[in-house]
Amino acid sequence: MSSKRWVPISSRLGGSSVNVDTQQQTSVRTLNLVQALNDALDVALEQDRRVLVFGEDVGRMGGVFRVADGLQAKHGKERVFDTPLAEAGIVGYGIGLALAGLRPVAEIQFACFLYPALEQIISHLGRYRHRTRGRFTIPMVVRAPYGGGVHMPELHADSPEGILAQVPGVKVVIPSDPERAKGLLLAAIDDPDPVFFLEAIKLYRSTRVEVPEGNYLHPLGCARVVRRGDAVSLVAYGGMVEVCMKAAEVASREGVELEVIDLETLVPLDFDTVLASVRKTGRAVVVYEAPRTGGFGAEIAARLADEAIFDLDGPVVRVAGWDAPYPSFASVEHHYRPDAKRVLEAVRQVLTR
Amino acid sequence: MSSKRWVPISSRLGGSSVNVDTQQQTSVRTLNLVQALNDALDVALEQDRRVLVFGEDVGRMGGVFRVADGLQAKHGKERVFDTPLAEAGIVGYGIGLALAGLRPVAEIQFACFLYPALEQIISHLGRYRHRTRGRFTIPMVVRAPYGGGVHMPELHADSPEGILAQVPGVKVVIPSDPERAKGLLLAAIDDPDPVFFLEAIKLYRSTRVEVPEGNYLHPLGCARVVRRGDAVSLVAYGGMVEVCMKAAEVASREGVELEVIDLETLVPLDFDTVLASVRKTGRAVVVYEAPRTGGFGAEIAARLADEAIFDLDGPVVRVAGWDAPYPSFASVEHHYRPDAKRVLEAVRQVLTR
Amino acid sequence: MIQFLGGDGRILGDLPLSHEELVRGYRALQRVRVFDERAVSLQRQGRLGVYAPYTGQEAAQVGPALALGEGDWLVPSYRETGAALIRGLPTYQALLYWRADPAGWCYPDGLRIVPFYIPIATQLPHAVGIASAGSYLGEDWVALTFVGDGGSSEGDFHEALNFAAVWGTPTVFVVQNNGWAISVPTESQMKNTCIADRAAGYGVPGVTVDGNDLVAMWVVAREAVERARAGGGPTLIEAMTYRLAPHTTSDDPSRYRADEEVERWRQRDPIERLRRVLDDLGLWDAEQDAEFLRELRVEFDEAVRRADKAPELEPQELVEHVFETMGPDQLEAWGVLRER
Amino acid sequence: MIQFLGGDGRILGDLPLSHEELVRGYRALQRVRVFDERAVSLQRQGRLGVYAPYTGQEAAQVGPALALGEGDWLVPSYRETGAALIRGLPTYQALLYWRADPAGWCYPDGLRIVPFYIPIATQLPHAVGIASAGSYLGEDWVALTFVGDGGSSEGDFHEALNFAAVWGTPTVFVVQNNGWAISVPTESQMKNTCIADRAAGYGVPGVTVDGNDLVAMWVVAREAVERARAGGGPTLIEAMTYRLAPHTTSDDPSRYRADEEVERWRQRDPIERLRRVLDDLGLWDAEQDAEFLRELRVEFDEAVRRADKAPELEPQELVEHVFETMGPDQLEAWGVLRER
Ligand SMILES: Cc1ncc(C[n+]2csc(CCOP(=O)(O)OP(=O)(O)O)c2C)c(N)n1
Ligand SMILES: Cc1ncc(C[n+]2csc(CCOP(=O)(O)OP(=O)(O)O)c2C)c(N)n1
Ligand SMILES: [Mg+2]
Ligand SMILES: [Mg+2]
Repeated sequence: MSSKRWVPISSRLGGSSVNVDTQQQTSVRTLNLVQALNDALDVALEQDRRVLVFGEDVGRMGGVFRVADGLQAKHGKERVFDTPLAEAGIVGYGIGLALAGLRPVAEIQFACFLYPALEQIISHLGRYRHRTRGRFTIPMVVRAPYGGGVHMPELHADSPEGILAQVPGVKVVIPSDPERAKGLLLAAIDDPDPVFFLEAIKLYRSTRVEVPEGNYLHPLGCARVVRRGDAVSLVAYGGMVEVCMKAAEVASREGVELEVIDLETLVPLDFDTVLASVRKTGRAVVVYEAPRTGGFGAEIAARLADEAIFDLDGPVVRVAGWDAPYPSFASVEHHYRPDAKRVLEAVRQVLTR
Repeated sequence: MSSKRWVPISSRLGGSSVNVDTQQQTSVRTLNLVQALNDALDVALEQDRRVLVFGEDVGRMGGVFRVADGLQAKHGKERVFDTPLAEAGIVGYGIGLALAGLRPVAEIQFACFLYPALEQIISHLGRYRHRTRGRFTIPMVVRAPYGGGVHMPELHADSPEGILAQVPGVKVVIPSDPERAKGLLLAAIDDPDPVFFLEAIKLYRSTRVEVPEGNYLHPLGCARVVRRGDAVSLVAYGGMVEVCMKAAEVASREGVELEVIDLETLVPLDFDTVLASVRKTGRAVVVYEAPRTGGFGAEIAARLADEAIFDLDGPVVRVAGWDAPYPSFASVEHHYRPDAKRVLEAVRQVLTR
Repeated sequence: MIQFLGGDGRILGDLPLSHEELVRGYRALQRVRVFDERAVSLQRQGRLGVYAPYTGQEAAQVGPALALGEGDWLVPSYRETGAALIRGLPTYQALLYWRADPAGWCYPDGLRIVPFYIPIATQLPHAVGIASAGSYLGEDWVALTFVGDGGSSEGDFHEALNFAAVWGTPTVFVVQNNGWAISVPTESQMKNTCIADRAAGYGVPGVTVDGNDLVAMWVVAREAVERARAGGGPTLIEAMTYRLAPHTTSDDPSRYRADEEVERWRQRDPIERLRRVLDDLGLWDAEQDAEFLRELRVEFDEAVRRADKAPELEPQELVEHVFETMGPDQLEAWGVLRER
Repeated sequence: MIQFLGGDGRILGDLPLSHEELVRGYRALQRVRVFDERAVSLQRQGRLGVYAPYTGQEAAQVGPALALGEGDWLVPSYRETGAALIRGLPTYQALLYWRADPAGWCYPDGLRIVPFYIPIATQLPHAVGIASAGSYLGEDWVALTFVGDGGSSEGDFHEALNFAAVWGTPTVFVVQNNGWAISVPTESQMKNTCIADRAAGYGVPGVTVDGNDLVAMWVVAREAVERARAGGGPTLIEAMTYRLAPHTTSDDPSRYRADEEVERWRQRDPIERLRRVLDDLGLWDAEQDAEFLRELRVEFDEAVRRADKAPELEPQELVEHVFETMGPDQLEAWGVLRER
């Protein structure tokens, strides 16, 4: 067997992060998600000449959300640049760079614009290593803003992680917090395999937290318990983590303690952490904003139906988008995207049904 | 509310099919799947001038699997024709035809070649009706051979139904038998909404059954119990139905009666039929050949974890492809695609765990 | 580059439009300009969502829109509110679209305009299919579609042109080469910045037109539409124009381009250029202009009032129109949403 | 159309290749022809999976392959086994590939050939990226990629050419215009069937070459490779050739094309044409030919024996190499599969 054995890092380190380069962490700054991601790209460009950052409007303008702000000025047009308007081309071009030894970090302007690139993604990004038995690999990162909550035009609020997670050979990471995001993005860039890195638009500027300077890595493949509780396990990622935290606060005031799990990495999935939680609470609610049918939350529920069936004291309920396109109709968006109220209704259901 | 109420046809008619045009069914012929589908296209072209059939190699050659064999000669080059080699173009072109009032039936040569068309599929096929509140609709059928079992080159054995089923607004049909396939394809062409019609390559010429002549419709959205049993419910579709039937035969010899459900339509899903079965047996195994993680079987298991949690006497186990690309490596293909042996192992598990 | 008006609006030779047409064209330009200005200011007041202005590109949109006949189809990108207005999209609906209200997508029956397209270049194969359906049905309609310079880089552009060419469908492709794709200038988008040059590769006529010259845009588009209708197949028209405004109301162009460039193009304003012609020909005077603008503003204000009266969407309408008949999942959601 | 040899192999003016090169080219053609013939017959014996022959297209593949330098990359479609063999793919590995054995994808280290591509035209942007990486790294490699006439209809073709053009990457695109995309003739694939005409639209050189003329293919490709290496950017080379054989061993061309057409092209066999040149120049005789063919067959038979000895794959290897380090799902599957 030529592949190495996977050891869930969370079990080795009790879920804490690995600081690969502690010396450099001389200080911290208070950053929002955009700034933390910008910082991560800056560090990656700084320390590895193989890293290139590109995409539509990424060079001159720094991206429509400014995640690449100032990077072209600092690292040069050769390393941070605009591409023509063609997403299949962007991903395909990046694959070529990676095959030849570089570390491409592509930005797709919105996650919905990954769709034109899906052939490159499904047919190549996830298959190249397997196809060539490890002779050719694609250490590429594809970043894209995703999800709703800040009223965007049609398509711009899509959450396609469930499609990406079905593609064997690609990893999927969705951070929910600036400090984690920086360490995860650096780990994604460092990863020997292709990684999709989806960034919740809703979180881009919503909160600021302390973020260490310099290089540090949060390993991929580790879920985090972000709030302890014993009544029900809420399983979420990305933009839904704050929704679950809000629900947990409300429930707590009524004396019900919800445990909140932030998956962070969807593939490879650290299901052990979910399982341990559900074994403890006996109940689970899975929260995601993509349409319910076929979404990634189905995978979590399905695994619970297999591995936790005798631990469950109630149904596994999914709180998700409805089986309709994400609405571009401003007045009803909030009825589509799961909120704390709907999560709490589901909690009630799993506790009483 | 402008949309009509959905009534599961199975509950109205006890799961039997609706013969819309019984007069025309003067006789039956013994046909394999390719022939039955060819017959369906012929009937559709005959009775509705709005129907056009096209795709790569569909006109002159009748498709690489000959599903359109003879149709160009019979119905003319205007109605049955070859397209340039461009799948996004094919689907996009078909959308245009449908917007202007026609009934396009496109063939994509293999399901894996739907990938270049996914932007058109996700951004338009499933959204046009919703976007325009019913002003513009796309009554289009996209047919594609899918799945493994007959050693195909790389990618050609992919099963992307789990991706399509995540797209709100498109229907997904996967027949497992020539007689059903004809009636379902005619219903799909007749449907006011876009329908993906995936055809298991493995079944194309494997069996022949009696197929009525002329026009008849099997309504979409109805699962079928294809074998009665009380021990475990096997839930499958397409190429996996025969695998489950084989497993059921073997089990039966040992006195264990398995119930086999053929979903036929994945979207809209007739979950009631699955639920009724699992309520009876208390156990379920879900079988599909796509990679396990995120595949459509996860949706079935997830619904069971919600709606059948108190009826289940054992875990819901999925027998699926592994989380790896479908192998183009001839010598190991049979280790990837679920077979009766793996289904029976799962049955043992759910009965004993 | 085809041109009938000089940069300053002087007439360069014979005009192939009647006086009446010149006035009609001018009025159309003013009408869409007023919409654009007012929409931008509504947006600033927070009474519109994000809006994609087309300031400076009016002629490139209005010319082709005027070239279409009764039964023809318009297949726009998000940039062509102007073209849609001229083709009959009610003003209040255009506003509702940009207010992200579903009524903005519910065009009156029989209006052969498909809704604005967000995913770039995806409309192009649809225009080929629509055109092809007309030929099949024995209708003589033409489908005219718009795309940007940036959009010409997408694979869909290529696939659609090739389909249209090989089948000779009655499709007219208008590329608004407005110099920028958000922050990316045409020179970074492609090497040969003459997009009409691509037409030859497909075997279809390609023509570069001064996109700020209404006469040129109208006449060239009319020719292309007529050729298409007569069975002559598709045409690729490249309109050389400039986006004077931000990409959308969320964009800040000072991040990526110099004011001087914008100023240079402001001198070639399509409305000013045509006004000079009308002036020279004595077809339109300042008084008429003022009166007309006043009318347009009144009309616009009425449209705003009408838009304001659009009924609120009920939550359960979110899951309607997914299918003609609700599936069980929509029905379940519908029940839940109705209770909200 | 660039041509150095007449249809019958007569020399049309000065040959830009040395005598030694002519012999080298001829031997290369024969080598890939022997592989192709033998592979087809192995397939008929059931000792190979489906196989995509390139009979008649040898010159279009061998010319560009010979034009590449040591450090250059070859980015083929599924049709270019011939080009890959000339670039150093071991014969037994080529056989293993067509036997659907994973060892067929495990190229020796340092061989700058990426594996054969199944999804049409998807290789093209990769060739642009590989070329671009070379420029960035200060390497002087060129990436040469192949695509078919059918493949030129895909959006990827357009996007890749545009990227290569605007950035001037050292990429050489070779279109094998072999008349057919399975059953679809070039005339149904596109209106202007001269694919090189598309190059102008991107602002890159495009050239149509007699694809059955090894001298022309080699010389034109060499020029393009040298221009690319010198910083002159990409070139689009269209090789006019013909697929004499079925699309693959599963295809029956009698369903869609006439024998006469095939016969006409058989008269322009690239190997016969070059042999006539060598004959005329006295560089190669029948005896040498026979001896060389004998050697090639022995070599081939050895490769078959070597391929036959390739170890069987273990079931658990199915889930290896999904990631560098197995994830928990692969690990679980690995455990199950090892028991099988
Ligand atoms: C497929 C796709 N990719 C990216 C975007 C994001 N986007 C919206 S407009 C735009 C630039 C378009 O430029 P151009 O085609 O020149 O049209 P213009 O805005 O100048 O009218 C981009 C990149 C999109 N809408 N669709
Ligand atoms: C994206 C994609 N669509 C369809 C196919 C199926 N297919 C395989 S070969 C082929 C025809 C290719 O024709 P051409 O590009 O001319 O190459 P040739 O076979 O003539 O070498 C088709 C349609 C494919 N492999 N990939
Ligand atoms: Mg533009
Ligand atoms: Mg070909």
